[in-house]
Amino acid sequence: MATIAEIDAPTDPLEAFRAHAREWLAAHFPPSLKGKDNAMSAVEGPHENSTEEEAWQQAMGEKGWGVPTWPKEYGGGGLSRAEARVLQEEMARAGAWNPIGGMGVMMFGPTLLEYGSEAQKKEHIPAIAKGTVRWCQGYSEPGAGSDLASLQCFAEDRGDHYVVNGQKTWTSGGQWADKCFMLVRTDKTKKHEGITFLLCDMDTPGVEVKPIRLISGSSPFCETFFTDVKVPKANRVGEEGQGWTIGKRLLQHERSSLSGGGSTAGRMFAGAPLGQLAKKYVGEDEQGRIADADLRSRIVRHEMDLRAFMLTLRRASLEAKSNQGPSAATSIMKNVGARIMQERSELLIEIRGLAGLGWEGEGFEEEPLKDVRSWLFGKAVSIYGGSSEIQNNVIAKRILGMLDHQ
Amino acid sequence: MATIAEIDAPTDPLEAFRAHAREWLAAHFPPSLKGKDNAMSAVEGPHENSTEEEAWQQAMGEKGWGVPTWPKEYGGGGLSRAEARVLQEEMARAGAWNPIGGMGVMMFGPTLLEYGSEAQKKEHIPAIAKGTVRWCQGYSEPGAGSDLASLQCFAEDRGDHYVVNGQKTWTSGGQWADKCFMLVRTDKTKKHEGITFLLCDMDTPGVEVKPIRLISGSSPFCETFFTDVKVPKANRVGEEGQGWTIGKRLLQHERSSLSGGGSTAGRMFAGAPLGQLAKKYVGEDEQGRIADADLRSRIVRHEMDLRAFMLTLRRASLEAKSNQGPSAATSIMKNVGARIMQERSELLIEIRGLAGLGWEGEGFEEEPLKDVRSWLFGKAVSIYGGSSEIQNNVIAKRILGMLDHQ
Amino acid sequence: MAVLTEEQTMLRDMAREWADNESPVTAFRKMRDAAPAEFYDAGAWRAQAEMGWAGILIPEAQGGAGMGYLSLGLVLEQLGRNLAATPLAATAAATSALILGGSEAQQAEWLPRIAAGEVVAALAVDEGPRFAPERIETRVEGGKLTGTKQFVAEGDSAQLFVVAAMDGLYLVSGEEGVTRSPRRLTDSRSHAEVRFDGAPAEKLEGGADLLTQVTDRAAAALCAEMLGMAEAAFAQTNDYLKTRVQFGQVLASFQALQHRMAKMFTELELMRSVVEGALEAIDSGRGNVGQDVSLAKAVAGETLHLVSREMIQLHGGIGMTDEHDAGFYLKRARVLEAMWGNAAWHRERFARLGGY
Amino acid sequence: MAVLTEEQTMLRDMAREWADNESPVTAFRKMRDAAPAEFYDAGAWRAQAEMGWAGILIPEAQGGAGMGYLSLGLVLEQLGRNLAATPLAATAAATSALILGGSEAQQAEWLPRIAAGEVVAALAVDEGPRFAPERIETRVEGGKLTGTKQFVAEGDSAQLFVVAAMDGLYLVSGEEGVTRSPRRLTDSRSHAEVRFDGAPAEKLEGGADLLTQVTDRAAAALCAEMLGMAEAAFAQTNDYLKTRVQFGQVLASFQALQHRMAKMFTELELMRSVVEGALEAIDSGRGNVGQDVSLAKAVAGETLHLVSREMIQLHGGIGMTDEHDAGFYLKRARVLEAMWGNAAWHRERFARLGGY
Repeated sequence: MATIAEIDAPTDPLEAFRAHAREWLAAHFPPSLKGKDNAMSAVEGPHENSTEEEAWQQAMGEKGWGVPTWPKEYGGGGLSRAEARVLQEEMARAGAWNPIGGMGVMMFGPTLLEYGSEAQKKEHIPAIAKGTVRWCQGYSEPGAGSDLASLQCFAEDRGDHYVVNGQKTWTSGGQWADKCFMLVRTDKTKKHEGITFLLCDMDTPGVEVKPIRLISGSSPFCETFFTDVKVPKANRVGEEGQGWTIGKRLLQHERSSLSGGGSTAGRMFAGAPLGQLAKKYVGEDEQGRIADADLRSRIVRHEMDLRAFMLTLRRASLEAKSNQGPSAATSIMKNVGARIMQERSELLIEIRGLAGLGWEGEGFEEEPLKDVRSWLFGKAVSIYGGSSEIQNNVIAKRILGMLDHQ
Repeated sequence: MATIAEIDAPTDPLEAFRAHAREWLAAHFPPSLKGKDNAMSAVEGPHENSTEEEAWQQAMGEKGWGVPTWPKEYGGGGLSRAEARVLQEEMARAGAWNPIGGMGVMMFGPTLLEYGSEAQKKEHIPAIAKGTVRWCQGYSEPGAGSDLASLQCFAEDRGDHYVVNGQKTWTSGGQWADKCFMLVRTDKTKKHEGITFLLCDMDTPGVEVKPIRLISGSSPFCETFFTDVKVPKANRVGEEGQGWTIGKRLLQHERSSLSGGGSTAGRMFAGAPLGQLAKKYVGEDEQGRIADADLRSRIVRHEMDLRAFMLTLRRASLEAKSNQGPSAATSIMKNVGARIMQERSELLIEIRGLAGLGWEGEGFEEEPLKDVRSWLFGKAVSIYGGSSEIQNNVIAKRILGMLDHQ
Repeated sequence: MAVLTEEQTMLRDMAREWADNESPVTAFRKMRDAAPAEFYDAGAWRAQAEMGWAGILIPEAQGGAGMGYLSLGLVLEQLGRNLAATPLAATAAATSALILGGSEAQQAEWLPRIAAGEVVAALAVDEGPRFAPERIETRVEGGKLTGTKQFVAEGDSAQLFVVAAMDGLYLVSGEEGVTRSPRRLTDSRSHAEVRFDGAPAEKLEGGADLLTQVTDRAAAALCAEMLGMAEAAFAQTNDYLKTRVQFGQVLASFQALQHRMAKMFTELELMRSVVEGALEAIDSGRGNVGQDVSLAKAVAGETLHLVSREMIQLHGGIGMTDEHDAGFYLKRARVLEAMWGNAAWHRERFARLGGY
Repeated sequence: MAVLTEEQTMLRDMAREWADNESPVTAFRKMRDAAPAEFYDAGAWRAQAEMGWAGILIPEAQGGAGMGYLSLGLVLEQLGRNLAATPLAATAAATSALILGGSEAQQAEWLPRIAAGEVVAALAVDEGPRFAPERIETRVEGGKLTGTKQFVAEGDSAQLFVVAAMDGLYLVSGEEGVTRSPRRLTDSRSHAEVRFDGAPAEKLEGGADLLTQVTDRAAAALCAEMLGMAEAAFAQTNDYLKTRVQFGQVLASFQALQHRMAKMFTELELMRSVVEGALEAIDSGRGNVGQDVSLAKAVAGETLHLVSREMIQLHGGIGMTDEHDAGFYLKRARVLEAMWGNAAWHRERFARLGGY
């Protein structure tokens, strides 16, 4: 299977920038960190950085290359898309990875750059670019999942501040976060127009988090309780009642990151190729094929699906760049990405037989134990960030123009 | 693959009846007619009977065994279910088939036995039992397909008769039928309660039929136009406004026959087993398996699905007999039957490559040409008699209790 | 539901009542959290033995009920619904071997004790993580059995092992030469590596055929448990859809979900037919038992897979939490799918037996 | 939609406009009902030749446009939408062979005439009803070719055949030793058995590799036609759902249908990516062309199969009538699925090339 990098063979002549990037990476990326990128950190929570990891994060943070296309004035890299692409290629070549990540980078930052006041941008963006402040998302509530706009968490106007009361759930990384961007209700008489977008320090009195244990055994999400929490009005993004618009825009960033554009997809499908693994566990037939013909045919179908998905990612990105207007292909990314990731996990489990279902303790290799947890955690991918059902509604209505009963 | 007969190995000790049936069949069924049953007659229309076929139909008609469980007083066989089962077994053993069929037997007869007046039963049932009168169904209209109750064909009350105006479509065998049972509107102010069940002679002035050519090339259905057609009130089954109840009951008979209970299923899946055919067209590998592993695995899945379906038919029939109450399994029969029949057709087409797609003319064997027409005609099975979508609605609502938006 | 005798109907109703009242899913959760050394619910097992379920397959002469596999399946189905964690299925699998291949003396020694619930028995076949009855290297020399068996269900506490060796099945009892190492799988049930190092062993009569007959019976019994799990997972999902409100409407009222549920229901009905069909084929000895069992295990694996996946998806976030039961069904489902041949293995066998 | 050059955009727009205005599905219906001996729409073919489409692949020096496969695909996609019945795809397949393996003299003789639309060419490979390039028995001795080819597209009227023999590809022109028998398939297009009995033949350079390259190009071109068909079938179905009222609501408002359409749309987007990917791979020569073509043909076959089935089902009764166009898409779909390797064949090839 070709990797994204192979499919996207470089076509760009930005050779000067390339040389600079290569040189800088050689000087700053510690070779000992090659392949040490922890794709599971979103699930398992942050780990203690080693000195080298610390130094790498600091270097990238100062250079602004963790968020390569963000404006320089707020601590971003200020690169063009073409340059960012070259940087990505050079990082891949050096085995380097981006130490700056999380919800601040993927979702909140781009949204604040678009909707935030100058003061808010100056305050928050540089810290995100450096990776020194962690953000979490206060969106869902127990009664408001797919129907997010029915949220009830209430912010009462008290002049220069709001007092927030209510409960959020599925707050990703709430227990590790410094700050929270959240949707609250400021008007109970309107559904969508009664929602406002606020920023809240997690150490404000009255904020309590309770981690939620998942079926995978990890607790990357929390229930978050707000009891008479004071939030200054300076921490409101946009106007009162504009929260739904801003919040939806942020979800678009979430979806495009969940669909696994670029390196995320590469990482998602890293590890031993399925074919090799299957031959190890079920053997080869006289022609060197995976011995179990039924399993083989399903692995091949999956690999074909994966390659079709990667070609679609590439097509969507080329189309976006070519000013043909937004590509309809982007609307299918999240569902296809989720389907492929989940199928891959199921195949990994199946190939190894009962050795692929180890939970803990003696008798299992490290890789299968990790894959079991990822398999279980991965069931969330088709639920959060707009479930597959919601995505299908969106495709049917926005793209295909199929309207509900009138 | 076991046949229905094998799965349902005889368990009944009605040996006296069995001996009688065997003797009678030996005396009346001309061995030259073995296997001459024309399963396609519904599609291709009636053919000219040979002298032997004529004799066989007459013998069965007089004996009443074409409708074995119908009451003797109306020309039926008067057999118990157990006896009918034995008869079916003995007919299968003798290679005999039932020459009495059509909509009169499958749908209209059972409904009239339930809802008809004594005079109506006396008039119509014996002719159906003898196979001398052909019935067609006047239900669907251009604007009323899945939403049948929105039908508009209007019957105006004129004292001792109605005057019918309107159009029906999908009148099966309308061009060959002697009589039509139909749903008409007698009250425009009510939807379901405004419908009435009438019987109409097809040679009444004002009735015109126009065959509809299907994608399979055949024309087993018609558009039927009614212009000032007089129908005596004696030809109304049940009360005015009771048509929807009666009409739905009739559809249940249709569905159970479409789901292919008993011999229908056997016939549906007759012909060369797929495995053999595939070996003929794609060859065998060194282990004697179908050489194309991908095709083989799909054939095997299909055969497993078919066997699961047949085991379900058997279970439903045993459950129905055992007074455990109606089996939920019957609700899935039509959709599963349609899926399997259509899949089988697609596989037949695929196995033979381009030789499986012959339309007419030189260069093709007879069997593949027939299979192409059946493949195309078979697409209707998931549409008529309550489409698969309607069946899924029914399962969700009636069995699973999932109600629509309130 | 198959057509049952009066005795079978009573057995099923009793099992259902017991499972619902005495062994709801909370009992499984408790067992999981307590993590006892035997990895099963000892109290529940005692109760089952008292009700005579350990002896369902065992002839009356040896203290059992002499009923058969459909009856065993009726009970396992009810247990599967609530994930009741007892060694009933494993013990029954080993019991099948004794009934089919045991000498009179062997049967007299073990069957009454099994029927009384005094002995947990286990069937030890595989030497790797995937079902592969043709790859057995365990040997017996001079009555001493040597080999290592992987993922033996109830291997943590079984007092009697039915062990597959190259030349047939053997009984191993007692601790001499037996070493057990627990293997914790996602289902929190007992699976162990069992090493036999010159363990005293007694042969059962029969060769490869016996092994096939026994694993077919073991697989068919699991199918019944899987049927119960699938039905319960489906029913809970259906109930949830009727209560969860989004966009001002219960989820059950959304047609896209209605059709998904209708299709799943359709698959469940087919699953019931093939599972009951396999159990009845074993009881009657009619037809091709191997093909019927392979049909059942393949369909059961796929359908339970579908239903357990959809249970999570249709519950949304709440189904992802450990607090909810959905994860239990998912995690147990994959283990049962893999045991005694997964769907792919059984499709291949069905194909071979059918001459495809 | 792939990123196009200005020239390609113009070509596509022109093709689309022509297909919509000059060659709607009614034109195909007319051709079918008239059933001309050549089994294609001669007027449409002349028009296409005048627009230069017969020469899209042919170098400018030989009177063509020198554009490539993505460009050819753009045109075939538009023709596929409306089922335009001309020998463009078959002629292009044969042209590929001339470009890849023709001597200067051969190219000089044929390419200008093909580009001018004066010659219909056909690629004759299979000797049985299924694609099997490894099973060729056609022989050439002393410049005379003997063998029987089945289901040769446009074989009814082709003046030039590219014929696969055991040792490579040959050109056969003229009628000497050539016998054609029409084979009417469901798609009402030209397919013929062509018997060569000592027909004078000229060899092209290259062996089995050349055959593979040529059939890959033929398959990729069909994929583009299939893409157009699938998109049109989908769009027509979507339009129909918005107008057909049942239960007082348009069908498009039923969520179960919305989700089905959304999933089909998803498959269509993937189909577009793989089809364009294969055409681009051929043009650039980068990557594994064989694997990309097999991916495209397999996905195209499955997706068009799905869409053409759903087109009938979602149209309900009206889609079953010959009067409606849905049947045309279904009947042509199966023929294209089977040509140059069906989905199963290409999945197997993808697997072999990938080392599975």
